[in-house]
Amino acid sequence: MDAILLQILNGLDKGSAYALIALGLTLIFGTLGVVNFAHGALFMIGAFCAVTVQRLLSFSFVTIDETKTDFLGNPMKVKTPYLESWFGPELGASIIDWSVPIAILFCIPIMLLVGYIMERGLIKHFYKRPHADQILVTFGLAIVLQELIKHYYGANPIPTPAPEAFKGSFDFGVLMGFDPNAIIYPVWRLVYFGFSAVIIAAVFAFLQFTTFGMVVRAGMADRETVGLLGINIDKRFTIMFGIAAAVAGLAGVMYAPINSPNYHMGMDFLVLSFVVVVVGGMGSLPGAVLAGFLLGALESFSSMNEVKALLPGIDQIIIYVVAIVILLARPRGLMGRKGVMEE
Amino acid sequence: MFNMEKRDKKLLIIIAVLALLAPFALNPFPTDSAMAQFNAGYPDLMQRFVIFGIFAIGFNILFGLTGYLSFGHAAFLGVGSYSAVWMFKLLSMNVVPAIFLSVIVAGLFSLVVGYISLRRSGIYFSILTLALAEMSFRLAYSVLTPITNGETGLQVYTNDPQILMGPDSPTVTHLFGLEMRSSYTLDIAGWSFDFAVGYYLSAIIMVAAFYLSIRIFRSPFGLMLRAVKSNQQRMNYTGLNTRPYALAAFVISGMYAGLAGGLLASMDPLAGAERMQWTASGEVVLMTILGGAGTLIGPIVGAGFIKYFENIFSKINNSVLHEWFGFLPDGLENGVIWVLEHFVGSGWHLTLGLLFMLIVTFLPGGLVEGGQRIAKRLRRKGADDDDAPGNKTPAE
Amino acid sequence: MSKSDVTRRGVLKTGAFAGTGLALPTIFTASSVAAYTNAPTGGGVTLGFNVPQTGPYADEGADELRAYELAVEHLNGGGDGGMMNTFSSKVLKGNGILGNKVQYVTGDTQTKSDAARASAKSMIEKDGAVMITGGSSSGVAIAVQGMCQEAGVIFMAGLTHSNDTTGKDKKANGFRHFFNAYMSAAALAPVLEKLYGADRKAYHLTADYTWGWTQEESIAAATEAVGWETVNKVKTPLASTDFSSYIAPVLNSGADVLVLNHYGGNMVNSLTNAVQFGLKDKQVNGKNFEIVVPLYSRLMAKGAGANVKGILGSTNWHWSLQDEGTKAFVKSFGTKYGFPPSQAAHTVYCQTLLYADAAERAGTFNPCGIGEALEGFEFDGLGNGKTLYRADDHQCFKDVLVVKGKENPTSEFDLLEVVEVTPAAQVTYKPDHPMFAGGELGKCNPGA
Amino acid sequence: MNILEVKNINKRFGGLQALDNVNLNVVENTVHAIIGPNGAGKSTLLNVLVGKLIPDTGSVMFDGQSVLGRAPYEINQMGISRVFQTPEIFGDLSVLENMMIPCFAKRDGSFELNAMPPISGQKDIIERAEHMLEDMNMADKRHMHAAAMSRGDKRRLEIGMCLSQEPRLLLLDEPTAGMARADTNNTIDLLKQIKEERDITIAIIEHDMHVVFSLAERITVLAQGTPLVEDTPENIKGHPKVREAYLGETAV
Repeated sequence: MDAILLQILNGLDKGSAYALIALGLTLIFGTLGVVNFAHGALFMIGAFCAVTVQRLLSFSFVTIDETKTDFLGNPMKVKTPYLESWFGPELGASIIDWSVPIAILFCIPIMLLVGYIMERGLIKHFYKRPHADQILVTFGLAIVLQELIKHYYGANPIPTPAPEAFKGSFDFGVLMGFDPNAIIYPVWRLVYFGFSAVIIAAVFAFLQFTTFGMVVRAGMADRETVGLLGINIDKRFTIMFGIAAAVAGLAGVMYAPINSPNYHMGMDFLVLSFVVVVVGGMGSLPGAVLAGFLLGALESFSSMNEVKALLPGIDQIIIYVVAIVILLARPRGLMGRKGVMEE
Repeated sequence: MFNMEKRDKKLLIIIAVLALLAPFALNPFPTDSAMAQFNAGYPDLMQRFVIFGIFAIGFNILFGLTGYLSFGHAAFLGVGSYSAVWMFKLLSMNVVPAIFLSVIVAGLFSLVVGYISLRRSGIYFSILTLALAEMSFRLAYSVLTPITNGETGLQVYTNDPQILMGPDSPTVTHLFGLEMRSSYTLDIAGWSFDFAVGYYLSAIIMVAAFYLSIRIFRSPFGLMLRAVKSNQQRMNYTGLNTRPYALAAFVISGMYAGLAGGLLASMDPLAGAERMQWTASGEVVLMTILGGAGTLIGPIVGAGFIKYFENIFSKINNSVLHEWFGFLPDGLENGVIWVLEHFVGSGWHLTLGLLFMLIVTFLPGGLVEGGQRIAKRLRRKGADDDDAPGNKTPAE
Repeated sequence: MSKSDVTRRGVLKTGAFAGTGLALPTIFTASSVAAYTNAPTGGGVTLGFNVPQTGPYADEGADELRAYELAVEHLNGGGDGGMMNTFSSKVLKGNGILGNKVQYVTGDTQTKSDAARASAKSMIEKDGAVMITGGSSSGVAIAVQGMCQEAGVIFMAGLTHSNDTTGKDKKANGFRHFFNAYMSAAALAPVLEKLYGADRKAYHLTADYTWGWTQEESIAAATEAVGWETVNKVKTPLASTDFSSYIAPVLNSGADVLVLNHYGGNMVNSLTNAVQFGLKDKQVNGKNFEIVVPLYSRLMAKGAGANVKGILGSTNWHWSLQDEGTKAFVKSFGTKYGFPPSQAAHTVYCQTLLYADAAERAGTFNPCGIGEALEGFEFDGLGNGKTLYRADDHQCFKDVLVVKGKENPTSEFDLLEVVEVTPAAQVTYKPDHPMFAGGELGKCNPGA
Repeated sequence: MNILEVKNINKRFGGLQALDNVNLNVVENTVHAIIGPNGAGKSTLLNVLVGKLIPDTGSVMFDGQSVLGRAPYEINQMGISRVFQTPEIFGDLSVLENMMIPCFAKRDGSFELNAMPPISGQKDIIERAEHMLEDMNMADKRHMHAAAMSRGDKRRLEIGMCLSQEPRLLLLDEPTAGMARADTNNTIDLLKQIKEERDITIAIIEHDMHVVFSLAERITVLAQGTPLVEDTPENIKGHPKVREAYLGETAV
């Protein structure tokens, strides 16, 4: 029982990352009709926002400490972050400690800008082009983005820990009457889940309750008609692209403490996020979110030892098995609309 | 002869001549010159050019003609390689049974995958193929290790049964005694040219595969495949069952992939699971789109383009750059090298990514269409052409 | 890339080639009668450095490349000579190898067997490399080693830790300086017993591919031998980026030690996840919960950040050792590049020197001669103490370092501290040990 | 003799009774029009006939054989061809190639792996296709990209493609919808000519009364999913029920 509860938590947590990425992907696809293979790269850039903020905050000046030696036997160069000298070591260190939450604020304008540049500079030329061309150009862009990141940050993962206050884990088991340690879950992952829920809710609310959102939703359903109404839908779509990029970036920035960011993390998520979107049904926002959580949960359950004993290797392929079963049972995924991306 | 139209015959002859003379054509620079770095005329890379050419030609029969975008074709190539290596392990190092089995097994596997995937179309089809292929890769890497030798890759060991192996049989892959790796080197002045048995076997098979693909393109079946791409609704209401057409194209292209896999293993008897990964499937998609999907020659061009970058640009390192630009004043030299090192050596991915973007943005239709456009412009400059505007045949 | 000789290519002649009917003048040069593949004819000899430049191990590959460049510089008489000065064999004079200036070509393995073999092949076929070296994973090492055996060149393995490289997949033309999974386990187990006691219950998470399995098999056997109980062995998919669902059940399984048989990105993530779950701070069975990472590397430790603190593992070499060889190497590497070398850099530097030395001693680049010179070769002064290149399987036997994540690092490189240097005798096994059984070295292949 | 017999067809979509006990007989070698206001169930009926929809109850017999449960391509092979409201042609292919495809379908059936012989060797097919293009007055456009033609030409090509299969029953779904007057008249003339030259039954669904009364020999009026009357054009014109159904809204 406790094991199952644990995997439910895991499923929610994994699912929230999948859902966030898939949500952005679907927004772009639904509004612009563009298959964006660079979406994983946006997620990765988000995570590197956290890395960058951490580096900026710990920007240091160098003093020579004659009492110590470095690995070559020369006097040790000691780096002291400017923040620590400005605000005192305690406050300075805690500001650096909070770099990931600070990066969230920093990330939103950056991602909006990245999204804007991408859409205006490149993607808009591909609205009328075949999906294959869109795939090729966005895939090329994804490679370029990740190679640039690799060039400046290296290929190794870069640790970006969560603030001290969010470290460690929370014992649910005790609350529910289990033994201590039966159901523990890391605090930051719970924060991630809550944060995702808020973002997803915000995106839905934005589309549901604002005029802007209504127009975009109408445009997703029937672009031409909305265009005929004399509404400048293109401008709104540009903004939507920025929002989708921001959602991916936020998913990335919050993910940084969970797994140290590296330059290829976007590609690792790319295939998976497409599977999520398609299982959810092309063009369906609720479908993407639902599929994200569903696949996250199933992936977690399949990694339980009891399940693996029964079906060896099932955790390797569960996502794909589920995708195949759902697509065969439901032609357009869970909630897909007819005629979207079926040609 | 060959039962083909004149322009197709011309194309086939060009390809055959190019394949024959590739050892010269790909080694244009003297071995000692600084440009020798760009020579691609060594057996392994030439073999890769033609083998991946076969893979892409086959993929184009599916994607270029029917429009079904498979993201799982590398699985068939991988299965072909595994079958071939198993033949080496069980029978002997002769490549004939290996290639034969690889085509058969890949055909059967693609029949199963195609049968399942073709129940859906569009991106749903793509994801189904992707899922099935990625499953194959992951299982091959882990649970199926007894069959695939997992991470290490399937290879031939001296204690394998090899029941047809005589005491004098070659221990390397061969065609009835003709070893794949044997080669002649021809040195003329500063130039050096390699002629390898393995390359010529692959090249002959590639030319044959290309010939077959021309025949398919020009056949009623090829017309039906293009009709599938154009309008399935009309197909159905014209009394034509689209499913078996698409499935046949899928299986044929799967067999091409198996052939390529079998040949890869024949040139180098090791089959690694990465051959089946989605990135490998993506690579053949990129080759085809980059060269020009639906054109006869495009896939070969695209395959050559990507393999060239992978093998030539990745080997240009800093010391090579320093040698090239050593004549510049130091500051300038370092500046130039600082810029260039982003794009070569470990930066070759960046170059490839940029080229993808540039080509697809400025040459929609791929390299072949780009070439055609340039050719047309040159011709138009010469004299006004008599090309009637409607005289365009779609699948050239 | 300009190279001085024209006909480096070993021409593999069978005489059976009769296909093209060339009527061109065929000018065959001396190399067609050479005794082995890519025999150098001019004043230079070409080595092939085949390392991952793209993909997750690119940083490790870059560090290897730095070490190779340094080794070439030293061999050609440049720089301060590095470990050439401390090496027990004194035949290297800084005038290249056998009087041939050392040149090199580089390639990208992409950490894929196929790409690695393609890259190595191009070095052999196009650039005339007489030796291939490098790699940062066992699958690649084994694939390239097999190819070098067929092509008739020497393969000096880089970072490869699987038992199979010198076990069931060993080859006469292949040599490994790096240690292996068995040695890691043999070195770790006594230290684990000493620090954590004999009454422990271990839970294994293992990357689901060949290296992971040999690592798991080795460490489980070694820890069981000191009295530990193995509670569970769980395979994790290679492509995993998030290990939470594998780590979540650990605490409740009754185990009090978690062994992470992961490497690279897998290890960084699984360790980070384990620490997130608070495993390091928990008490189970009345004991502190412990995490063990059998194969450590400093680059990985850097990726995992503060999470490595206090966590035990093993490594082939570490820059903080205080022997003369290590000091010389760290000095020349650090002076050139500004940071200390990684264990990957160290092993490939050693391999290059060992190859050059063997060629000098054998008086030839013929792989068979080099093989003979390396087999049973005993040396010292390369940072690992007295070392033996065993003839039976071409594996180096030397001391193994047990290391721990440092609690208070003084710099960004100072992440690990050496807990114990396990002497070579303790990690030596018989050549026919069951974990290494199944393969044969075969005969050395000189190619032509 | 009836070539098409539709008996007691019912089809519900959720709460909507799209077809309510429809009976319809089409006599061989006549032009039979099905008319009715929007939402009368005309398209649903058509989709039942061609196999796209399966009715809840009832039977559809074509030349004595049931068509129900068969796939569209099978029904087409039985001899029913369909012309769509917006012309469905192979836009990426040349006009001649468009015309060859139904010829192949007629000769080789629903699937034939004819992958080796070149098309240029299929003299019978080419001849037939060329002949049909001439019949349609499109021979000069044979090398044109089909998608580049005018809507009228596309319609003409589509009808030609259907005819080249020599169907026994030709179904037309509002063939002049969205057409200019001149194009509409051309299409009427074309259909008249077809009727004169061939032994063919035509069933036509149409909105435009001008087209209907120019062509039809029998007319069925459909309203709210059920046939109101079936009669000759002359009788239909003055029929009060039809007026009610059609003009009801304005008459009130």
